[in-house]
Amino acid sequence: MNLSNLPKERLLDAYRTMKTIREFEERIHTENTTGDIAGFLHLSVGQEAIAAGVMSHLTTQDYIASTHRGHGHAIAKGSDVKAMMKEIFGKAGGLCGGKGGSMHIADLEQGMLGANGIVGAGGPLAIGAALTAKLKKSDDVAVCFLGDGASNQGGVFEAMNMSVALGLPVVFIFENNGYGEFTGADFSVGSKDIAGRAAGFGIPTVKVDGTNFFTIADAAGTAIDRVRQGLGPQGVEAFAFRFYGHFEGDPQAYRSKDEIENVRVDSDCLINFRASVAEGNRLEIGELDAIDAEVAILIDEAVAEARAADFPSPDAVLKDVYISY
Amino acid sequence: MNLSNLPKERLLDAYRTMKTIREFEERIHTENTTGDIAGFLHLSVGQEAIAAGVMSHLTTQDYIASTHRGHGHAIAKGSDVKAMMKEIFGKAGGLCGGKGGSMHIADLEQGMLGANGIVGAGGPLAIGAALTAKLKKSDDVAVCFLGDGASNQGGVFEAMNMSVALGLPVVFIFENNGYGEFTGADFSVGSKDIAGRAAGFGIPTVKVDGTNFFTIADAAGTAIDRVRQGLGPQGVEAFAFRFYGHFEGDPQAYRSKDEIENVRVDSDCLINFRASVAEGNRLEIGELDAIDAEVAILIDEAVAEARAADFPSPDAVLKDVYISY
Amino acid sequence: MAIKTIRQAIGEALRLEMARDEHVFIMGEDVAGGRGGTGVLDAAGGVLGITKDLLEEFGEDRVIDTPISETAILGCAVGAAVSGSRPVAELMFNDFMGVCFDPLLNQAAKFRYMFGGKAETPLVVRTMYGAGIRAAAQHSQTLYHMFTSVPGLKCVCPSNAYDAKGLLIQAIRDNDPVVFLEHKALYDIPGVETPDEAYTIPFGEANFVRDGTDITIVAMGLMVHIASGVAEELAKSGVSVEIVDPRTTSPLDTDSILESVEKTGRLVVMDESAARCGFAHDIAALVADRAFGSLKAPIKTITPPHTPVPFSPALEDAWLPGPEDLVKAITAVMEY
Amino acid sequence: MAIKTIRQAIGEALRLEMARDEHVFIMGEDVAGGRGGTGVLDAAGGVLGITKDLLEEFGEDRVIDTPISETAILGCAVGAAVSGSRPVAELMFNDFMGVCFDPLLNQAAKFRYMFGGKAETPLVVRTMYGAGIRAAAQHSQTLYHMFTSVPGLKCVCPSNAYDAKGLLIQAIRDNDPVVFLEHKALYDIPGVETPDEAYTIPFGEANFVRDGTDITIVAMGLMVHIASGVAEELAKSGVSVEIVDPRTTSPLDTDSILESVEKTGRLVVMDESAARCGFAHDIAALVADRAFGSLKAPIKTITPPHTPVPFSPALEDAWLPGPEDLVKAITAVMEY
Ligand SMILES: Cc1ncc(C[n+]2csc(CCOP(=O)(O)OP(=O)(O)O)c2C)c(N)n1
Ligand SMILES: Cc1ncc(C[n+]2csc(CCOP(=O)(O)OP(=O)(O)O)c2C)c(N)n1
Ligand SMILES: [Mg+2]
Ligand SMILES: [Mg+2]
Repeated sequence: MNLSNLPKERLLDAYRTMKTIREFEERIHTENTTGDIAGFLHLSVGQEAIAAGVMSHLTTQDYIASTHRGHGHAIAKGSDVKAMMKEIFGKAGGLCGGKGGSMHIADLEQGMLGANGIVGAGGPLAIGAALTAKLKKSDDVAVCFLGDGASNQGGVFEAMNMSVALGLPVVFIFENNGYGEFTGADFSVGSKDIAGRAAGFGIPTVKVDGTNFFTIADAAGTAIDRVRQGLGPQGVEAFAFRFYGHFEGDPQAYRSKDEIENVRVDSDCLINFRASVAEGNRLEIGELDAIDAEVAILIDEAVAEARAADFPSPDAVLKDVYISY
Repeated sequence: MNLSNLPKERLLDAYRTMKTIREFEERIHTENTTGDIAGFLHLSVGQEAIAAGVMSHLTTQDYIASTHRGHGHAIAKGSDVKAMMKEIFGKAGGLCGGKGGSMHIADLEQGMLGANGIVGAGGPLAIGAALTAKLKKSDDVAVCFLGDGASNQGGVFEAMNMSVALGLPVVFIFENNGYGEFTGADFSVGSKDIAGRAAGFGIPTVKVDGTNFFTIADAAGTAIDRVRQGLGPQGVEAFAFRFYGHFEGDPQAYRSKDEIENVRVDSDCLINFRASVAEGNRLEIGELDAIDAEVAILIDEAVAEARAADFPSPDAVLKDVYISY
Repeated sequence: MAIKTIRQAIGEALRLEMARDEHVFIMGEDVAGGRGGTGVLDAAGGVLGITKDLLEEFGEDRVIDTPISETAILGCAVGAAVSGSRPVAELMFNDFMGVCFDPLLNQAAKFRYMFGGKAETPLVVRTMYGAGIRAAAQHSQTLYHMFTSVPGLKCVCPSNAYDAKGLLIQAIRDNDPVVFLEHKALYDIPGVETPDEAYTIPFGEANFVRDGTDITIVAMGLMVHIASGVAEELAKSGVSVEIVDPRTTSPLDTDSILESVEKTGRLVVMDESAARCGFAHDIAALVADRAFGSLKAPIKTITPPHTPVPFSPALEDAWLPGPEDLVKAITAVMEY
Repeated sequence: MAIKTIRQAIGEALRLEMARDEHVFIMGEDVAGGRGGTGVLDAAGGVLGITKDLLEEFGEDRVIDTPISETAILGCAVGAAVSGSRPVAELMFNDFMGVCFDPLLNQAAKFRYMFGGKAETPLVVRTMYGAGIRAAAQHSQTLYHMFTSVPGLKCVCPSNAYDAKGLLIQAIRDNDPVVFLEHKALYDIPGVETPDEAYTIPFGEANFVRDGTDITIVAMGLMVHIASGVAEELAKSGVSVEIVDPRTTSPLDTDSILESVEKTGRLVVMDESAARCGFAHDIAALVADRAFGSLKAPIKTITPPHTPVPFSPALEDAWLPGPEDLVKAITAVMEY
């Protein structure tokens, strides 16, 4: 797979996706200070290229299982940004009717099996979606997003092993942002090598820079292709940084000031992307600026509509537990 | 570690241990046909060298966590054979007062944390005993026995990773007898390589013939020494065969007739041991025959005493749930 | 119609539904048995042989042996269900939920609600439970009270072959996640007339095992059979016992239970789940609230003691609620 | 004595016991926080800062950060306990028991019994529970009914700082496995007088939060506070409410509950655990059996509905049992 000469439209799409995630979350970060957003918020700012790069190879028939840090995955998979914003504000019309919130945004129509509040739970779910794809004899794949911390969960290991034993069409994307909550990946991963450990399970896994759209899209594309060809489970360990704390409100004492400041400068996927496309003269800066403007409007509207929306009516509490009971 | 010139006393001990396990279980196999033994029985006949070889390096201060196939581990760790037999018959005076049975034989005084009916549960338990050893700043170790099937359990993977992250003095012994219940290890272990997978976790793991006392004792000794020296978790994958079915009553349709018959001929640790010591003129056949006779008497007595013993009194049902309540 | 055991009824239900709907598949440890061995592939059909022959009929794609990885088994089944399949996963013993409760507790049970009504998770988990076969503390528990307490799960506990077949077919066709519990001491008890063809029994409809006027016994699984024996016996001395088998704990047929107690004025719940926060207490609380005015006597709950299940036959027999316990409770209530 | 919050009381109990007994250690995700990072090691003290400063005082050997591997955390703690240590393990949210119930359900709880009385497993698992902070379905559950139903476990649910400190110290000194539940909405409510030194509160002794003569309310955790407000209010209109806080669900102070109902003749149980097979039903069943003769009215149980916990503040507020629910139940019972 060689992405260096992607058609322009796909380049613009990739940028739009990353920018939308960035703007969506930066705005949540700000709105959150007003006290109008309830519950836990985990922002993926800094990791947008991974979501955009992986999802650039998927259709709505393909499934993804996401994490607690799932806004970016949902947006990249095609979820409606306004409905997501309403969900985060706990409003009627939210993507989950206000019942899920940030940590449970799901969109089955788009093949998005949900953000998940249980770290690692996506592993087994993803191989289940892969099993459906296999039983249908389609060439659909399932993609599982996991953090460096999640990579230490028993259910994830089981899913990795079982996917190989059953030959399931699944790709494991390990988003290594260096920390699980406040604990460094080099401590929590005994071998200090997530990709190597996955390889020990029989899953060929590459390591790539997850802050560069082109490298991650390239690696993910290769992995997804191999899976579609029936070559069995594949993995990608993508290194990136979260620009904010683990959750909104995290004072980040476990990170040096230097680190917090530098990552924004050195490892910003949007800056990297602009630099790449400028270098090769592939896009005009004006085209990117136009997207920035569009996205800003979209997010403004999303916030305004979310704020204006009603809360769900209390009788919704009893609804939709079962299909029939 | 070189075991080729072990003192005679240790050679005799090793043989006695293996022979006791063999005789104990062969006898259970026979007694079971009378219908006087209740519950599930998993025999380790064929795997005795692993128990004897590993335990030859442990003291009562060292802990082991065993499996559902635990008779051999308990005997090799020093548990009273007669109390074990009573336990299996569900009698008063049993090692667990008749409350545990075959699948729950434990002997904390001997550092035996228990057979376990939950496949893989010993993994986390063993690292806990290792943690106690570490906190005490002793050079005690914990040894965890796991089957090839158990090696696929999430809790085992977590324990492997955590033992490396925390630097715990633990040895993982993977007893690969080719099957987990009726399913072959080459199917259930996606990578078909338990040792390699453990290595991916950062646990140096060797593969050895587990039907030869000398090779397994050698490998286990090296691993245990390394752990005692503070070099972190180590592993051994020991290949062996169970001569009987998964549980008593298993018709073994998943195994070829050939395999069932051949393993008794080619892979019997007692035969192998006799051959080895005869070759080097290290023991007289008569000495081994004497042990055989001793062991036969011990097991005869154990069965007779177990049969003669009373069942526990029903009021024991309510006892020993809590220390205080 | 032929006489069938529960073992046969369950196998039949699975076969019929797999034949009817290609989205149905089974997965679990050794549900076929023999993958990767030197013998035959279709070696086992589960540890009890219940899924025997399904491999031959439906092939390896739909009869899926797995590694010993219960979280992956259940989680995979949940993921398969929510993406359009209809898995029947086997959790060999319900005790093993210790290693794999999350896919039920936090995933399948909550998807529909958390996702605003958009998910469908048509999943069945078959699992063995119950004491009486000397399987000791980790293989003898009755844990349906825990499943029942989780909103979003349905929970089924048949006590005879007819119910087992109709309820399992219902479970497979149901669009919500269902835990289907099979009492290991009941598989081979004398069978009952059970149709050869497929039929369903709706969830939330209790079975009046026996009509009576003096006292209501609510019981499920093995306990139904003990209660029936006692009722038979007591009838001779003129005590008319009504036995209600809820069959599904969730949804629960509260109306039938309340009606019965309104008629008899007396209730004993005999249940093998927990001595604390169990199913017996759930029923007692229901009645103490909603049929209080009809009650002529205290509500008795008969459960095992608050101890693990002991191994020794001598102890397990003492542990398991038996006919004497029920007679004693009925007598106390009748004489109140 | 000073006024302390529950947050402070828990931190203090841990510090005192770690200082007193070198076998006591804590382990869990980020209980110190910062291992393997570029900042400070003692970065967090748990997600809520409760174990802050313990690293400095007791060192890395006894304040153990772990990977995100709850089965290994709890299983390791169980193995450490049975080999002579006294671990206090942290399970961040009780909802996570889905991934790690086995070390409690099948190991710690059963060791002593299965092993014929020979094991001691002095283990404490601290865990957060409860709704009210918009944490949604997977971080808001109240699951103590499940722990309570497991023979061999003890289960503690303090509702104020004084109880929290005394019960946690008791839990750490106790020789049986204890699950210690901390309601996340109570950590920082206005504190109560709490001694600086160590003291213990025995398990199985209820607290009479308020004496009354007309009706008994049994409540724990957050519900105690709601009940207290309602009782205060109703006192004005002449209804005398007695509030019993069992504090530990297992062992349970059955005597105090029965005595209270024998006095008042009326019972409402207000409980945040399950709508089915929950703690409320356990208490109702106890009373419907053993204090039946004293009952003047039906027993009411107030629980959340049988649904997952919704995220939206508008929905969660409707979901959580509140004062109006209690007033309604009390009125119904008083007017019966
Ligand atoms: C089973 C479980 N354990 C712990 C948590 C608490 N928790 C939420 S996010 C998180 C860290 C996850 O780290 P990682 O997988 O690296 O993802 P990241 O936050 O870095 O995106 C933890 C421990 C949880 N939600 N679920
Ligand atoms: C958690 C759990 N899953 C499944 C079982 C049922 N079971 C008991 S033994 C066994 C096979 C174990 O295989 P392996 O680890 O290879 O040990 P072996 O029997 O070969 O000694 C299984 C599946 C169990 N007891 N516990
Ligand atoms: Mg991370
Ligand atoms: Mg094996």
